[in-house]
Amino acid sequence: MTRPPLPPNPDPVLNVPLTEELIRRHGLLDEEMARIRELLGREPTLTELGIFSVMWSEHCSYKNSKPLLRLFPLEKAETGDGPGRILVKAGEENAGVIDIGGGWAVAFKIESHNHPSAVEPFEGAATGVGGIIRDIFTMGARPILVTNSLRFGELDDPTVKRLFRGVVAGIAHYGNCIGLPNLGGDVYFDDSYEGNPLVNALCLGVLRHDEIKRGAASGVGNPVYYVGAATGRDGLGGASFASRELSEESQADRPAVQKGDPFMEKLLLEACLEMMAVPGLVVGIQDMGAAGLTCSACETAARGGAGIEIELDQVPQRETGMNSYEIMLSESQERMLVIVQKGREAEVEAIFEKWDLHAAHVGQVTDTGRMVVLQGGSPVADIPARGLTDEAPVYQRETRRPAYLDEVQRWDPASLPAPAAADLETALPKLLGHPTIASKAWVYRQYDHMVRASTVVAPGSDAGVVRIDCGEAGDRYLAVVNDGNGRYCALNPRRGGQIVVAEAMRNLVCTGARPLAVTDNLNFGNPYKPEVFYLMAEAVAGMAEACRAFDTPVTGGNVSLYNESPRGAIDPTPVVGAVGLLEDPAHLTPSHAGRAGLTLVLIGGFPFELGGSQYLKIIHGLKTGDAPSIDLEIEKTQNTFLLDRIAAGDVAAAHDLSEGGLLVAAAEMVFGADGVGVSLDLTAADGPRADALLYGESQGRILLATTPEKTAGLIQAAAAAGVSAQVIGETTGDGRLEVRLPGGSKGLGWSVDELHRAWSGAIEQAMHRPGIRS
Amino acid sequence: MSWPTVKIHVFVTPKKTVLDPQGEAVGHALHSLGWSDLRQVRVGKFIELEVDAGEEKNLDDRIDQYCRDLLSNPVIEDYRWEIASR
Amino acid sequence: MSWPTVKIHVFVTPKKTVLDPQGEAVGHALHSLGWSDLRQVRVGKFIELEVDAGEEKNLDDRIDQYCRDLLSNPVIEDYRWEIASR
Amino acid sequence: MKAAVLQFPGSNCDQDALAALRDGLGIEAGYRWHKETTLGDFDLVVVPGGFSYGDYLRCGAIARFSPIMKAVVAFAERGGKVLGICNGFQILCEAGLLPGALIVNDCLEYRCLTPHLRVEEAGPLFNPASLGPLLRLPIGHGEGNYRIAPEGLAELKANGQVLFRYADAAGRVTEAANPNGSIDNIAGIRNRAGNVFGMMPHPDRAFAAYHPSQDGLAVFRSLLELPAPAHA
Ligand SMILES: Nc1ncnc2c1ncn2[C@@H]1O[C@H](COP(=O)(O)OP(=O)(O)O)[C@@H](O)[C@H]1O
Ligand SMILES: [Mg+2]
Repeated sequence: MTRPPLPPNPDPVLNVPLTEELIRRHGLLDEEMARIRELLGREPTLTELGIFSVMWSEHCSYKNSKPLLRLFPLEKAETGDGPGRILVKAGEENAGVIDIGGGWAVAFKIESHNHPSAVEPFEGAATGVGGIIRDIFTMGARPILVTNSLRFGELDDPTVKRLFRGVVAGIAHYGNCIGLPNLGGDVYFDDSYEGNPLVNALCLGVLRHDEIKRGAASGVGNPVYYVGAATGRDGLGGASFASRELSEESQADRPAVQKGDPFMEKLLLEACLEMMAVPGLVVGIQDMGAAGLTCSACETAARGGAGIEIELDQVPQRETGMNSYEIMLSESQERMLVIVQKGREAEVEAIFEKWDLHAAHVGQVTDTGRMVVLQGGSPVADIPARGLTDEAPVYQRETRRPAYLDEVQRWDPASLPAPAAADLETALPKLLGHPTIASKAWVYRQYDHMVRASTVVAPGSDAGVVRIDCGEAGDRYLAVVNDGNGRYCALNPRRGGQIVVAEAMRNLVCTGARPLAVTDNLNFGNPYKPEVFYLMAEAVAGMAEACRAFDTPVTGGNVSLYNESPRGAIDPTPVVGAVGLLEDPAHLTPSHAGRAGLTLVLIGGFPFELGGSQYLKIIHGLKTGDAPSIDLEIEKTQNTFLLDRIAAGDVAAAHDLSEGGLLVAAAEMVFGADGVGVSLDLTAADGPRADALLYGESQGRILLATTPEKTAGLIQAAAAAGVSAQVIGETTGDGRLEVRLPGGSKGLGWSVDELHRAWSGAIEQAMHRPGIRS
Repeated sequence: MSWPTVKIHVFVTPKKTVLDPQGEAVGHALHSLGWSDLRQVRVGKFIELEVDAGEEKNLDDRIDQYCRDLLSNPVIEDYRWEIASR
Repeated sequence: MSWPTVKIHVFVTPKKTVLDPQGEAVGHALHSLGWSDLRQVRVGKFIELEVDAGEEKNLDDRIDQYCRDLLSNPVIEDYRWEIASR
Repeated sequence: MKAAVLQFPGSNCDQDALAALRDGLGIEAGYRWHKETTLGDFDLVVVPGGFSYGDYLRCGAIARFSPIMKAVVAFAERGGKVLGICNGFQILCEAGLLPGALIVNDCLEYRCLTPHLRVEEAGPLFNPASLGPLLRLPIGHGEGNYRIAPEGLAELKANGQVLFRYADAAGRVTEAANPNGSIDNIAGIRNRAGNVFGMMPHPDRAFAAYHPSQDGLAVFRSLLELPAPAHA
């Protein structure tokens, strides 16, 4: 079917012919152009070309990652109506929603802002936080916390310091100003991220089941409102070059970075929640994130099976002379699209007036199934809405196993010289003092982690815990954690993917929480490189296996590709955010054993391996070996066992073993408790290498502290449950970490205070600026 | 012996197309205080530097470089500077 | 009909007697970049206002008042302003 | 007992303050919106923390001109008790109800932690006898660096207007214990008349069993002249 062309655009600049060059620079393939012409029945206008280009980009369409995302479980296998039931599935809406009991639910999701943060760390990270908060309140949920996952190059590089400082300050600025506590996250420093830092932010909100809002347009004739900040030329991003080159203005005047206004977002948040609380007022609502007005308009229309018509002259604009291309593609922050019940416009307008915000009536819902964009009353774009969303292309990318995998996985620890006792001793403070392992207090003391007065466990433990006030249904205690070791994924993507999920579960269980669900952010390189895509496919498969094993469905997430610097792709870095519920606040378990006289029990035994460890990296400068071993069935059994023992009151503290292995975990358990030390007797742990025993990172291991009276019962219960558990030492009052090794050798010892100093001061010192008190 | 000092004024302003939340907030406040003829406000930084007048040669280049590298953020800000007094 | 606009520049600076942590930090950073002749740095604000030139009469008083009440805090800051263009 | 909690559009500790008063102390409390021009009948007005109007220019600079603040000034002039917490403290300084000003922390960063505070002999309400010599209350601010001219400082001290000072665990007022560079480690002050109080630390984040301390309750109690609970 052929359709007549649209009338000329009011801005002559947009009426140029679509040359090969223009099409190529919009990132559209020939086959995609053919599809566009078919969908439209005519040649697209330049505005339409821009619209297709952003909607069919990886960011909005997931055209390369969709087949992989289908591997994730979207619902719990074990059905029932207890907490954990999925109320809104991944992919359906802006964020997934899960039941937490008593008629209440949480919405949570993680999102990346990697590339903007590389260009302008402060604003890039800040607007990343702003974006994910909007995804949560657009669901009708009140945001109650944020977390973040960060990856940078090695911290001795001045550029890395600048990025790190800027990113942390940006996250702090936005979250603190809005008033959301930051409950944790993770930070790794590794060469692989030099030039391409990762900034992933998670937000979680709370709502009642009957408050869930949809991003769908329905009801022909219902008015469409644009609320929040005015549209400027910000963040015209990847697709902007066309209009940038076409108009005369200099590139310098059109930065690709957006700047956030957290105060504006706070107003928008409150006004939207107030509006959504009025029954029947809001028909549909969606934030304007990536691809701004374009994405929110066509997605709401497609979800509602409707059409939408908007008049650009009604869109609040910050600058004069913006053309349709610019308005449709602008990524100005702090804006939402709202479909209002016809006849109730005045109620909505009154609420936005109360909060001193724009609420502009920009259009209405139609029954045409098309997204029609008008300017001065005449159409500048007219596209079938579903053509932009559900019918976007999907590709099965080619995969090829990278050759280096065989080589690293063949690596034999025996190729390292056997460590002398002195080497074993000097290694520990070095490990504790590496920024990846060291205390992250420098980061989280810049984040308000106490606002809302609901923080039960602040950053610094295995998982953050927040109290949720569920009104009549009483309080709920929710734990949240981020994990994502990219080094393991680089060495063995399938296993690495499993570990990412398993570690998150272990962290939740250590605080006493039963895991419910996860959200994930897939940070990878260029998907058109078969080796990169292989790593991604394998990592996702591993994550999916683990999610099924733990029965923790994926409620949503985000994909960030093309994370590459001139030196190549980053380590494949899937990051998960996981949430769990404490059945009883009494189950809250610290990761800290703050007193002498407790027995230390190791769950998970002493496998001897070093692959992928921080020890290999920091002490030997090696990035090799297979990723540490993991057995999902064993982990599951252990997690259940641990939760049972916590419920029985047998566990004084629990801390999982992760980067740095056994001694790092043991030291961290007593840091900050005046005069408390640890004595470990590892004489029974016979194996080939003492360094692997002390610093290997085998998975599925947890260090528990319990009282001497409860020790025997705990060990018995473990035997009954088929869980490997052994007493390996105790906490002492002498302020020393002492270790006896197999083979009757002399043993190792450190002052806990000195270790603590190495650990707590590392990032602090690296980030110190002369003349400024820290 | 003490050199006379040179005073340099540096002006750092948000780029024209970049959102200026500070300027908008001030504009809003001034409006509600009754300044209805106010059209636009932009808020930037004003930095006063005092240097010994001794080393003169590359002063201009030097200031320029510091403005770019340290005093402003070229991604979102413009700068200009002037010698206020010698 | 549209009025021509008046551009006003307002300079707000930390009082000499008040601690200026930002200025000190910038001073240190410039020193360590090698600017050894730098004596002092103070970081303040630079505010650009644009008003319709229509109402003229009390403009000076008006600007003065807003500088005192809103744009600066007299406990810690000084201000001055100038008409940059009409 | 009745307390009002002001709400500016960017307040974000308003709910915390209300919860501390209602759930922590068990007294009646309600919100007052910034656009209102009258206050009503209250024993205490709390100006809560947050970022009143975004606070990009200077913390509290714009809030000071909001309609409700005229009523608050009048209330204070009649002798009503006003407590400013964090951003509320900044607003009260900007409004001239308290002397001095709060500037950016000397570390140039936001600080969220739970320092010790030494209680000074600050009058009948705030004193070591009613509060104990040492408290722990959370802080969370980027601009809590209290500044006042030397004469003003001398006056504060002479009149016993300093409520708390940042201290170490042993109660020593040291430079290392100062999280933001405040002059003389000052964390909170009162006006000369003794009815307007401002503090950077958050008593509204220190009342529940799971908070890092419950010392906030004692602070509110002393201010409202409520007796300490019998079992304490
Ligand atoms: N890695 C992923 N795993 C599971 N679901 C995902 C993933 N990435 C994206 N999704 C889902 O796809 C949908 C669209 O995502 P996205 O475009 O990021 O949302 P938004 O437009 O709100 O930013 C969301 O429901 C999201 O949760
Ligand atoms: Mg969204």
